[in-house]
Amino acid sequence: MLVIECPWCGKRDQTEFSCHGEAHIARPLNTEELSEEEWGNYVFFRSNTKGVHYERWVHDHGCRRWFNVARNTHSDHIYGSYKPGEAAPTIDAPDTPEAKS
Amino acid sequence: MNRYSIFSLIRNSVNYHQDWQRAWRSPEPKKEYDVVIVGGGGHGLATAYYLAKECGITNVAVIEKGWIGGGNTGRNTTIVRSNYLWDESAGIYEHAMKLWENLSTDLNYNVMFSQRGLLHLAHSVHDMQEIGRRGNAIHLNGIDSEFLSPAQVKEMVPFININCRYPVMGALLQKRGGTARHDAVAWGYARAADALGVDIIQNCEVTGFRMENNVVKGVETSRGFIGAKKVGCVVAGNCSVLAEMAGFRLPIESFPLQALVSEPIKPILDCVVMSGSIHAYISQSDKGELVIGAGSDTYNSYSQRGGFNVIEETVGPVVELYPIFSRMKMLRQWGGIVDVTVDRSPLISKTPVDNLFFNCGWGTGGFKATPGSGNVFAHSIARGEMHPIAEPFSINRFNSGALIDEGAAAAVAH
Amino acid sequence: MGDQQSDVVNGGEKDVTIKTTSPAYNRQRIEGDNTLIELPWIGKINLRGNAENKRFIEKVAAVVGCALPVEANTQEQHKSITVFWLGPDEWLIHCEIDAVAELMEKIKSDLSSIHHAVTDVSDYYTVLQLQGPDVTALLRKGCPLDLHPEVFKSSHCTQTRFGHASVLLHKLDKSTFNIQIRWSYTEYLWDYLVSAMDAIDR
Amino acid sequence: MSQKNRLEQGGLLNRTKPIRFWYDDKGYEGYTGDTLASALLANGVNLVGRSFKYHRPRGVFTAGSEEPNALVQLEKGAYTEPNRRATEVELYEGLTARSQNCWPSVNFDIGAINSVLSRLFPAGFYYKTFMWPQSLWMTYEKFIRKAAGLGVSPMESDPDSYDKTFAHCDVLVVGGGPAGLQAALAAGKAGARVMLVDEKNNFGGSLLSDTAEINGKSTREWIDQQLNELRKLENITLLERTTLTGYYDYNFLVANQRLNEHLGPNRAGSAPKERLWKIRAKQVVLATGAIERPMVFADNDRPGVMLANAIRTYIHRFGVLPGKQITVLTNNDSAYFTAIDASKAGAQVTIVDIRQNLSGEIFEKAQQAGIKFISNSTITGVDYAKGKIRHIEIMHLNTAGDDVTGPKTTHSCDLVGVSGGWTPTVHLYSQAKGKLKFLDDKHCFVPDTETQNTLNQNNPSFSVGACNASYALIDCLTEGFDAGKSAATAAGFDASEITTDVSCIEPQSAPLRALWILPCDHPLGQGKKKHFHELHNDSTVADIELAAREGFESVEHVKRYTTTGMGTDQGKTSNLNALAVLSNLRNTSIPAVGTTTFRPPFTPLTLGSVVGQERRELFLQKRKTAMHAWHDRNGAVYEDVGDWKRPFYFPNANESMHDSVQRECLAVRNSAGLLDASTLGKIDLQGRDASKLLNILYTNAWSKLAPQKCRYGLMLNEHGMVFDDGVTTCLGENHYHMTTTSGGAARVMSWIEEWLQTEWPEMEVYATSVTEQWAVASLNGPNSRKILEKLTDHPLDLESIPFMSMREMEIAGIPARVFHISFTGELAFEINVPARYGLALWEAVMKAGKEFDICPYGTEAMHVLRAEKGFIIVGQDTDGTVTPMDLGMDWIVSKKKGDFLGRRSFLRSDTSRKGRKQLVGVLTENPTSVLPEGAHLVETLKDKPPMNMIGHITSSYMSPNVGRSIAMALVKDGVNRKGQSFYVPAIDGSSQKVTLTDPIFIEK
Repeated sequence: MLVIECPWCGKRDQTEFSCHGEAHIARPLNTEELSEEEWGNYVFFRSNTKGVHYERWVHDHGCRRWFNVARNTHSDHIYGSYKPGEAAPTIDAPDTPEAKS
Repeated sequence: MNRYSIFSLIRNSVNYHQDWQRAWRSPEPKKEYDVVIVGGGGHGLATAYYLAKECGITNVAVIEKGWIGGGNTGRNTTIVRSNYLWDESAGIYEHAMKLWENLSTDLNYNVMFSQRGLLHLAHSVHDMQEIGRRGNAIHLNGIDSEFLSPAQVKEMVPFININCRYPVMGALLQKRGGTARHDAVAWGYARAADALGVDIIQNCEVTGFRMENNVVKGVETSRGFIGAKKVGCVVAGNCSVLAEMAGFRLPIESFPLQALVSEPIKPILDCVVMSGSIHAYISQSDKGELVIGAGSDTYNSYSQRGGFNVIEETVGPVVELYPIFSRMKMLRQWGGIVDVTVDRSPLISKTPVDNLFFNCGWGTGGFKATPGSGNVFAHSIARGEMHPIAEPFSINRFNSGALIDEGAAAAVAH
Repeated sequence: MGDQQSDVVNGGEKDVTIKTTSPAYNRQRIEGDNTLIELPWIGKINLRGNAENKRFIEKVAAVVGCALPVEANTQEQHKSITVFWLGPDEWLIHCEIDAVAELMEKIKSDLSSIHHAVTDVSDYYTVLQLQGPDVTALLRKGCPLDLHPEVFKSSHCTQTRFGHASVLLHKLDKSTFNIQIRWSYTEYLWDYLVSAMDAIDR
Repeated sequence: MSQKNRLEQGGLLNRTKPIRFWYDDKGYEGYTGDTLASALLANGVNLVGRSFKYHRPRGVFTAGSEEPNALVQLEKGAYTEPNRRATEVELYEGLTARSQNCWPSVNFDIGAINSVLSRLFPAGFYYKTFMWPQSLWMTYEKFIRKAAGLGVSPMESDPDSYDKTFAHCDVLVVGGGPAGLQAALAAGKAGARVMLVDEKNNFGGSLLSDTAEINGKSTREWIDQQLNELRKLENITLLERTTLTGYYDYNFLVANQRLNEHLGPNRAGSAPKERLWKIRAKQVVLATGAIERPMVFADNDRPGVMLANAIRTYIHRFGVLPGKQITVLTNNDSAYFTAIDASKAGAQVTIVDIRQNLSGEIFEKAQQAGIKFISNSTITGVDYAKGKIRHIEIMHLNTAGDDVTGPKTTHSCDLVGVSGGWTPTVHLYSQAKGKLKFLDDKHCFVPDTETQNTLNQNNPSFSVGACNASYALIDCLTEGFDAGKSAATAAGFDASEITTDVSCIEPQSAPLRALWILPCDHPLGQGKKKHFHELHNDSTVADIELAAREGFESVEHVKRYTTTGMGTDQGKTSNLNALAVLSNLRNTSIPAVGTTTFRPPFTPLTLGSVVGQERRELFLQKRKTAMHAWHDRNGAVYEDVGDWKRPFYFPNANESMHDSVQRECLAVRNSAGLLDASTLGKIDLQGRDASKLLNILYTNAWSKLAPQKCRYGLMLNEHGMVFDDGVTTCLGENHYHMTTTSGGAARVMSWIEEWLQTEWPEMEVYATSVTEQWAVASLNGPNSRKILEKLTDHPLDLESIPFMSMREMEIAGIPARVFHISFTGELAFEINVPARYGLALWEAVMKAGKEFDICPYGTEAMHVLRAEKGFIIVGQDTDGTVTPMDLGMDWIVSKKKGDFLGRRSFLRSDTSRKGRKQLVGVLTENPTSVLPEGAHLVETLKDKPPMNMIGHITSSYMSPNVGRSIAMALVKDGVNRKGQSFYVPAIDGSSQKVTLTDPIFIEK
């Protein structure tokens, strides 16, 4: 079971949080002008990365803040958390041989 | 291929089973195939089998990065049913069900398909409305479906606690539903496909696609390039990775899904019992183990392991519904990867790359569809046009909005 | 449970007495040396605002009489008022129930020009108090936090999980915890703690 | 004769008084401190069960949790448990157990016919037959199912209680043997918070069956001294009878503690039977020891064949000598100790050693002890009958060791001890994703500590002692201590000063000879004799050969095809032998064959303990409103809505649900009714961008909503589908009170926070959930105003409180927000008061309404009443595939205000398509018949399915106010088909004719 670091409350048991999928998917403005493909891409299509994945978590049973986590979806190793609006940290080498996708 | 039967078994016992042949060869990859199927799970092997048997295409290779049946095929809880809400779903799952019903004979391999009956429990007014709607739809689609009263449920499962938190208010029964032996499905299809000339190539990982002006020409693998006129990808737990290699994304996310079995006991639970709203799925295997399906974790992962909290959230309802199992013991737990689409329906589809076909996104329900999925996928690849049963499951539905929302119908609100 | 006569509170002009209830009021459970009770009628105000805004911080501090805790999972006290950190832009003020309206008005008027929110949540939550030598052992049955005295010290407070419920834990001293929980979950928490008290090995 | 194999002294037993126990209905005596297995052996009972597949007789094989054979049905009735390992069950007064998987008895078992026919049942035989005719499979299967399984499930609810708890520590030490005790002491002395767990009832592990000396002390003395030192330290938790069953990510570990099981079901008190520990450890030290490996020789499964070290354990730990004429078959020195101790205990011992030249200190010791040696030989047959071994056959090995030579000699013998070396218990390390490496010199897998930190960084841990293939006692002691120090240091403590000095004299061991399959006088699998590499599931070398022959080469394939390692012992004694046999067949090295993954739990884990106290009342919270006590007192029947308990209806004495609901519906339309609407989700919105937020969340426009005004809104997800609805009220400038569905409250709150926190943080608006702050009594009906007027001075006429507006006033002296809104179409007031006044408000309104025969009503009447007016219920009339237009609510979708969530999806080809399913009213031809909800409409009725469905009934009721049944449905192109007739067929073959109408059945 993971340990998630809330940027405010610190490291907590995973069961205090819930995960809400890929981060950094901005809602398009000009939605009118988007093609069906472009809109569908925003609503439904995801990178579903095997390796370093940037994702959104909420501290449901804590401060109820949303934040982002960089996690390796192969090894489940967590590189770190960061607040919404902050840039995603670049992780050069995946941490483990097995984690290379 | 020497035929399997009680007689061949007796014949072979005379000299201590020294003469059994390999169930499938272990060939070197050829330079090129008419069709390369990526993924040696049940769906992939079934696709190859039906390509050879029904479409007359025998120059086929199944490429598996590990050992066949080693993914979700060998990790699921082996439930088979066709009682789905939407016509499109009923179409493919009932197509599969009909193939299941003759599969052992067809493959000359006993996949132990056992139609022991499958119950969906309803625990609330909303559940009753849901099974009411689904049960009637199934019936009108010509699929067997019955409504049961709590008393009738108790008759089928005498030790169930129908007065637990969220009481059992009724149930939907599909008598033709049941279970099958998961490994046997992979092995049976492999053996039958091999006999028809299909090459099954294990320990061969696909590392990329070779494409020329948006037409697929073959696959790069850990054992070199393998040419192919057409490529079909059936790689549960890895489809997004392959899609990325081919340069597109899928409306799919992969989550850990766990399951567990109890110690083996003498027969006690004859049918399969599913309880969607309190997440308890249970059946008893021929070996005597209680097979219990757990929920999935909420985060993407390819690690094939989930949190222990999910096991707790699964065993809780099981003990609540079946208090007699409280003293039983969990023997083994494991995890798989489920590829989930937003509408909880699969993708059987052409892709942005010509002659490259994808069959994925089966979520937690892939095993039951194995024969049907392989069958329609084979015909679609052979014809280059999607089989009518597969047509609605195209990737394009996520742009047009024509979802087949098996999830939404069961969703709770009010 | 839930239906207990409370002490009479004034019902306004008509000067009738109005029955008030809370889920576990007047209940007390004693097992061995451990005691569980509800602390009813605590006034509770949810406060939202920008912690980076000095004016906001100062003005609130002026009203409540103590600094607004900006460090995560800490609390400040002044007389009958306790202010808990709930989030980077969220606080909870405990005060006397009759002081709520006045306090809210004061904050509203003093912060009129500053983006903020004050909401009366006096009845949204109830507060149970668990006291005794085994509090830590009892709480960790449903709470994944490390509650060891050297880690979770007295006066420490935090939001966390107990069983299926969200709670605000406040450690008053080594043998006393206040546990704030949503009204509708109170019975669940009560039963859970009582079962834990029963199962404590002696 | 009682306890004929019990030694005069020895063993950790309380010999003051024997205790009675029952096995297969026969009474025996044993002592407290015995396991069921040791007590049975003390009484000379060898045959304890029948094997899974061939029903071969089986006896006690080990002295621990790795036991593959001795599985019993423990206790009776509600307390019974299947498949309990007799080697783990502690003896208590009155213990009752039965042998399993045999009928009529373990001595004469009909199922043993399988053994005779075994040639017909090679691995995977069932895949090859029972296929024709397919229809008969279910019949065949019944027999297969009956034959399978082992024990039986309890048939009564579990009378015991369980407990679970979280725990945290700096250093968790798994295993209380020499290495573990040292590690715990080192870490503890450094000041770390330490947990030490051991599955046995005493700490000491292997030391308890050892004659060695540490610092000149006996092992027992040394153990006590260590424990005393440990107990002196603060922050030490010592857990006996505690099995570490699972090692998960981020050093989350699960342990099962048997609290009272050893006292039996008749113990006093209600204390929990077991406790589940959910542990987060900063560092973990795995001192889990090693399991002795059997050797694969002819008929090695006979009762009376036992692991050599198990014999030693029975002698020292339990004071039992299980045989008088003992032959020890070994490939290494460790079994010599067993031989020596056994002969000291009075047995006549022969050692059959497969090694050629025997020498060394221990060898000489054994010779001095008068033990007979037969070298370079193996056992080629075990003659077994009537529950005991009679004699064994021994032959010489050829130089390669792959065949036997020379004459066959028979030796009388009643017990065979076997040792094929040791296999480190790496299960937990492997569970934690730790990689293993193979040691060629020691012929076993050990944790690969070099890669540990890169491959397994989420689970920092150390592996020491026998678990690390360090078998010498002194190595266990020092490794353990060092690991304890390192773990403490890694956990942030200063351990530099801590030292230990331990010394013990041990003889040097000669290397073992690795022969994985011991030949016999006929080719393997081609004669009467069987070579089992796996006892539990009856898996033989021949089975693996067959699997390989048929192309099942991957170790996972072999495992699944032969079911080796899949038994309740999870292959603890068989795993490495299986791999070795496979590597022989594929003539590659063992590591090249690879390992199978070890999965949790280490030993089977009681489901009840996984649930712990979270059962029955604590399984899932029941959320209750402030008025719940009144509902209880007045006989409410409840409906589960999410976790809420909502009054479904309020029946009078023996009134049916139908009658009750009809009465409630009439009362509301004719006079007045009161509904507890407290469960509605409520969210308080404040800030100058609040209306901007509402404009994005809802489909309609909010900018112009004046203070004290209410407005209804629909919420969509980005797919453009309705997912919630409710009335939102402007409380004042930039201040709104939003309501949501009861089930959707949490979803909407997190939906709002998601957008505010992640997408539009610059928006100046704060959302606060106030659902439980407000108790809500919804007063409906023509007389509601009259009733309310009795309770307040505030004028209630339409000027003072217009429809769709809110006023603050006192109701019965309680400060309240009164909303003039209606979900029934009647004159209605939703009275919100702080929850603490909820009950008082309810009672006041009921009292005031008495003269108007006010009627409390529940959710079902509420559903009927709203349906009469054609109001939708999200989640019932919608299912996540429905747009506002599909609901005929185009009026609520603003064309002017610009973008809002989900809007773009309307333009998609399928969503904008004509002829989508649309909400309509449905009237049955027969006004008294109520359509079942979920029934479907068809255009043309056929005599049997399939029939083409055009839509389904979402809501359906008997409406006393309309005076007939009414229904709503989602129908393809429904709006254009109003007035047309269709059919609604039912599963029973009957059907009804219906006509589509407007979904509004009562006009005002």
